[in-house]
Amino acid sequence: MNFFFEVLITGLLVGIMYSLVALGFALIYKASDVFNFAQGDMSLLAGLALVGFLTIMPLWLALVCTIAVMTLLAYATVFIIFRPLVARPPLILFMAAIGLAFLVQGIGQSIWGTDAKGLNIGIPDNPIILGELFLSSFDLIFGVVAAALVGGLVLFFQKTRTGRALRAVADDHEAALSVGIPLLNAWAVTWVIAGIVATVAGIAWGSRLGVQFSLSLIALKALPVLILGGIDSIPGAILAGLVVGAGENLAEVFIGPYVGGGIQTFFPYLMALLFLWFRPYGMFGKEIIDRV
Amino acid sequence: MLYRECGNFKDNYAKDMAIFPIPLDRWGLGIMLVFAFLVIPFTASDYWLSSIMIPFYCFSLAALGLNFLTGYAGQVSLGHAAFMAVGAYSSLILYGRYGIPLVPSILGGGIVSAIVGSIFGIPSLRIKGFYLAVSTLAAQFIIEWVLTHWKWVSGGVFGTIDVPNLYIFGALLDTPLKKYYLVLCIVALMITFGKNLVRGQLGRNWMAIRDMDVAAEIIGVSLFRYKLIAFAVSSFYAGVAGALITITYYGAANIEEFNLFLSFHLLGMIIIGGMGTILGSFLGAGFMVLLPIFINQSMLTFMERVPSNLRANSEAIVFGGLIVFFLIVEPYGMARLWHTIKEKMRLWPFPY
Amino acid sequence: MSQKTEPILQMEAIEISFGGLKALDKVSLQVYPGEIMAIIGPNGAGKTTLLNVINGVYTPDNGRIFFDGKERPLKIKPHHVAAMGISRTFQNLALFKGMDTWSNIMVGRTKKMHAGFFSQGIYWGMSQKEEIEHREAVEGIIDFLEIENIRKQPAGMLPYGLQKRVELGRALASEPKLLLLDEPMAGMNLEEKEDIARFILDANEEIGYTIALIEHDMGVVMDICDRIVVLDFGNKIAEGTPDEIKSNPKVIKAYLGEAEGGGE
Amino acid sequence: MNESDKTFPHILLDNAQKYGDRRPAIREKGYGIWQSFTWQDYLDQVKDLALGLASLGFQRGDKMAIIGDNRPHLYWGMAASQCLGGVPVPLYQDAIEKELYYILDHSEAKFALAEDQEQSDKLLALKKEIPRLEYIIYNDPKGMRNYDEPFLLRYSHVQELGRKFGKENPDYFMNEINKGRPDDVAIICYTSGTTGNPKGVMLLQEAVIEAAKGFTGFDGLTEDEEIMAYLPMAWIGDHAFCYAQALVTGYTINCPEKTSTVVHDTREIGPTYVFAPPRIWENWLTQVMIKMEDAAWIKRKMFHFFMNVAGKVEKLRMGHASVPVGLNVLYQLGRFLVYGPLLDNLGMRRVRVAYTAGEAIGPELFEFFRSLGVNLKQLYGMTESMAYISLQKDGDIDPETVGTPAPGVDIKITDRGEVTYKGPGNFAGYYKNPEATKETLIDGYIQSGDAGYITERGHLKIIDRAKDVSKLTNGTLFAPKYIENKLKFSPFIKEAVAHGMNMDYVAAFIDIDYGAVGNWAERRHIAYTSYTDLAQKPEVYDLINNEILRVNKSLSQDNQLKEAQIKRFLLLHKELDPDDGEITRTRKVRRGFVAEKYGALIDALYTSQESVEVDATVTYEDGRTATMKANLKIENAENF
Repeated sequence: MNFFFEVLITGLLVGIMYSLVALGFALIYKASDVFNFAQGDMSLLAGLALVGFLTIMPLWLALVCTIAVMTLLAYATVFIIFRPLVARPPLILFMAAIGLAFLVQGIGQSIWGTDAKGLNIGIPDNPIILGELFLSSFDLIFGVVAAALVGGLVLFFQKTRTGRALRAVADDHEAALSVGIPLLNAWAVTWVIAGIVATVAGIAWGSRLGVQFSLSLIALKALPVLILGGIDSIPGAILAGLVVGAGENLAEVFIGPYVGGGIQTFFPYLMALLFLWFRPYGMFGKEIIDRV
Repeated sequence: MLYRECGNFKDNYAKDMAIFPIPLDRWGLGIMLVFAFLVIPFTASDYWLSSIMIPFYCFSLAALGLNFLTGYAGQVSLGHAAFMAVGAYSSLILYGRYGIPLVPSILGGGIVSAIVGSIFGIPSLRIKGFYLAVSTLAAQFIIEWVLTHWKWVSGGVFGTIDVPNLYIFGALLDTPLKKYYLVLCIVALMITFGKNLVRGQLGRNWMAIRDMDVAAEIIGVSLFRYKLIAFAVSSFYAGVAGALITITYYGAANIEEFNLFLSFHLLGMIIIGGMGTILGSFLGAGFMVLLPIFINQSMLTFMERVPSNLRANSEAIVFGGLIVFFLIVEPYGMARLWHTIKEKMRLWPFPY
Repeated sequence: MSQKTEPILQMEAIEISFGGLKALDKVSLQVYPGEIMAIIGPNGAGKTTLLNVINGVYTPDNGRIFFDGKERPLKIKPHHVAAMGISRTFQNLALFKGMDTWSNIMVGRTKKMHAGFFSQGIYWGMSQKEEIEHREAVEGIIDFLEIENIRKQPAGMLPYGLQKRVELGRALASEPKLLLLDEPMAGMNLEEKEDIARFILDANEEIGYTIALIEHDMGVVMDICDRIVVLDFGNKIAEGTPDEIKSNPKVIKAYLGEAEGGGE
Repeated sequence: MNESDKTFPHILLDNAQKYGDRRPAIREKGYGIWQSFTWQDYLDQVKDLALGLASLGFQRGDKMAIIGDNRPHLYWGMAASQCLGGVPVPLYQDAIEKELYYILDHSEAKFALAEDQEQSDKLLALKKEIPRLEYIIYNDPKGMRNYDEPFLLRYSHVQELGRKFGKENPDYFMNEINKGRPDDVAIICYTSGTTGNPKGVMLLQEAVIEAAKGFTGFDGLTEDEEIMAYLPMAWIGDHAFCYAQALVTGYTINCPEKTSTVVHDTREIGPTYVFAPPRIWENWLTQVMIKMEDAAWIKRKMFHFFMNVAGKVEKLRMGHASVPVGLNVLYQLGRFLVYGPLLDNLGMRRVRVAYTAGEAIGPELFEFFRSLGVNLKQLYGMTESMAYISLQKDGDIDPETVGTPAPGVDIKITDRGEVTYKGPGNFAGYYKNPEATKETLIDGYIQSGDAGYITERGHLKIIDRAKDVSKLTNGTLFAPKYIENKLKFSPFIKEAVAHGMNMDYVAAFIDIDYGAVGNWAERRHIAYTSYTDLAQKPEVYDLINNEILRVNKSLSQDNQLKEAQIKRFLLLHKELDPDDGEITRTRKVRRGFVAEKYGALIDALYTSQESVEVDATVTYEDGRTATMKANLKIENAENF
């Protein structure tokens, strides 16, 4: 039983990371209808940038510079790519995001190199014994950071003026325009926030796996999370992240051996698909009634 | 400018509804066919035949398959490379393990792929848009997993089946030229078949679903039926393409060749080439086959001092950049550009 | 308009609600063969919902629906309804924008086309014969609606009024037993309205179509319809000939607030 | 049967026998494709209709009015009435009721064949006043379901009756045809004339047939020709080219889907034989010019460059001079880049023979099409001569003349300078108007009313209507139409009326081309609200002034006419309109009427006033009239 809980909690901690990435997706989707396929590549870019900056400056400055890079990216993306695409069908925006993913990845790797790099920002990775459970301090710390970030974002959207304005844009583009919120600026701010989320995710995953190309693939992990949670739901993204993290870890450990292993790659998708069959719009997603 | 349409009138519907109602287009097509069947085989080197033309045809076919689904029927698929893989593996199993003749094996691979594709298309009846895109992504992962983890598939070695010696009607298919003709014939027939499909009622129903699915269903288009057909036809084309490229180019069915990035590349092909057109599938595939060659050549010859990082990533940058560029500037891709040029030529010297 | 004949469509006590809100409350109505019937009512009265129920887009919570003498299940796929012989146009433009005019209309004939998959792929035999046969029928509709000059133009590029007309053509193409028109004249100028009214009358009188339509322009409704059903807040408040409706106090009351506010 | 005893019904029988179902006689664009009718179909249709008419009581000598756009059914109606020894009377489809009334009443038509509801409505409105009109037959049933008049019959119903009648009387059709004689009246065409009521020109079978044979022999036309039937059926030109010559030669006529699709349909067919009055050629030119104005800068430059080349080459060709190699190379290049595609777009790439007639054509307009490579020629004809008087021979083209006398035609110029002629196509007289016949037909020669002379090359040159030609006070010859045609070459000028008879100088009214000038104005961001508003814009005046300078320059090069340059002009506040009686339906200016109606304006042109107020009445299409007030500017034009 202890083993089960260990697996579960490890899964949940990984799940928070998924939530983080999924949150980036959900934020941007809610604000601008873009299914941002480049979210993973943004994490990669952030990781690459941070590693690059760390070689020539202290950590705090490197973090500032990294966030500056992400901000630059956010504005460039919104004003160069998505401004001309306003009011195009969602499918087109989605494909543009795929193009963006290639661009971000290509440019990032062109500047900072393709080889895998270690990232150590000084967070200890010691085993912590809680009662009879063995957990990683690194996982726990990032779990806490991620949870704090999620909480912060929720507060930001609920309590601050900017946050409320962004929500207004998300709910109704036209109404937001009519009360004078510049749409593109609102989008850009959202992309910056998504960039910061991506940076945290990039640090977390980069510290673990090294900063390398495969970091961009964490986006793929986040997709089933989104489906489960509902693309446009922030609480959904958080909850589903936990479910997926726990579910895949449990499945790999308890089911994997019977079918040949390696099911972690697709088990979340299977979960998502099964779930979709019964709730086509996710746990918290808005159901769209076809109007004719 | 070159078009001469005066006097080209139709006095029955059969003529009016011919595939190429404009005489010059028929001539153009004829010249292309002569080129593909007679000129290229006897002028191109073996390298060109086997490393450029064959992949070009195969990717065109796969892109066309995806175009049926995405460009015509409006359903996204991010798992199309996996359907190619299904075709590749199953045709080799049919040919190598069960001794079924080559062409039926290739088509059989397509059929297996069509069945698998239809299964993964079932969610499209309930879900749309990104949800569907993600569920096709699931197809990619699940198929990859099955092909690498089920020993029965590869017969021992994980995830790889070698291509045996190929015989067609008793003759050994050994030279690039023979393989070229095999690919070209199958591709040409399937393109014709596909063109007829999309200009007929099936194609119209697909486009109706793409443009306004609720209205289409109320008008009488069964979404269930036509979406599934779209998945099946699309996967069939992908499967045949996967089988062809494996036996004539890769030399072994290997899941690595059919990874997620090929799925994205296929999507990129139809965006750059042109969604919802047959021509676009060719233009996009040609573009994607030639792009790396072009980039390598230009990097080598013109820019000796390009940093190695940029050299390694320029393909991704150009590819991503072009997808974005086309979506912004010409969402219907190169085929639309060609169409615009053609219209200009027809109206020449008038602007409209 | 012969009330004695069997109705082609009969709806009995249809109820449907969305999120607790009753969109239709025990609405019953009949459409008789050969008539033009109008469904009128203020915005939000449930008119389009009613059409969506007929089409099978919405499944009512309660009630019974009979079509062509047979009872029809409440939950049904819209394309099965189309196959029964009900066709429809839409309040907001719902053309297939990427296709040209004649292809749009051709889609309307989808239930009449049976060429198999392989026949279509080789475009030989049945498929070609069928394409030509149906093209002829579509050309008849194009001629009927006087849209010859836009035959091969992409539907999405057409002006609004013409798009509505093409949509009517698409609905006519299936040669329906019952034609539902959801605000066929919305947003049109006087001349365009007159054209559409003429086509509706022609379709009814010359070809013999049974038509049920939703329309806000009372002048047109009174002019061309045989019978009118009035909905208000999901309830049927009146039914009768144009003259009866004009003098019905309930209708006047339902419309008064609106009329003062400048109508729709 | 002797060739010369044949009538059109006989020729139709011959064609049906010769070509049967193998060759198309008529195509009609309908339902998206060209519906073809073979010669056998032609005969079958005519037979059923004729027998149907017979069953309704159509007698020899009865008249049948025919009104509508060019439709196979209406051509069949002509043939059917001729089969029964009757006389078709084609009417202008855009004629208003008053005009129709006169002709229906005067011609004593017993039957009327109408294309559709629109035309039927006009006839129905007149039916009460014209009791002699017994039956109205309509072809297109659209919108006709609520008409229950017993005398209103559907075309197909009449044919139904005909089939029944034919079964009962199997020999009737052939017997009636064989009763036909070459000296039967084949058709009565009403000429609109610039003065007075229309006159019914009676043309006999032999005249129409001989004239048609003259034409087709002259140009070596064959059964392979394709021609567009798009000009009013009431016009003699259409009857000559789309009925008479088509039957005599056996070539195919093509009816466009609608008036609005003529351009497109012409491009599809690619006729080999084209016939159009100058205003149509002008329209085509205007279309070319407008579109080229909108083209990209480089295309425009290229176009003008190559048109310049073509103009030079055409001048040399017309003068039978050899073209220098360099110029020829350029011309061939131009053919690939400009002329070929242009002709293809206009639907004229396959044209072998093209004619302009009905009016004098501006030399620049004429040369424009010739330089593109269209074998455009002038012909001079009148309704009274079955459009057959003089023609230009291939290789003997002079833009200023109308060619040499047609085979079998004798032309004499009277002392007063009036053209008179005698030929195979000459008419038999005006219907019920012996006085007019006597005035026109003197000793077998028709008095054309045109002033002209024979040039040293033997060509006939028409100057103007005899009664319009006059002198300025300084003695210079003043031929208004000559000047007007030069003006009308401009794409911006639709109509012009030149004044100068017994005056000190020439002055002109100009009607701008609303489409072309409107387009021009839009591209320059000049806002305008209406025709009147646009016409009075200073920029438009400048534009037209430039065009007038061009004309003046051209006039200054002619010794006889150089004193007749335009000194003053104004832009009219409205388009001259046949509905207002200012021009005829064939768009000839009715000078007397205009002079009377706009007397004040003309007076103002001969003062130094800078503007003049006008109070004009316009007739709307529905017959209502309204009065408008406008202030028209008068400008001076430079002379050379």
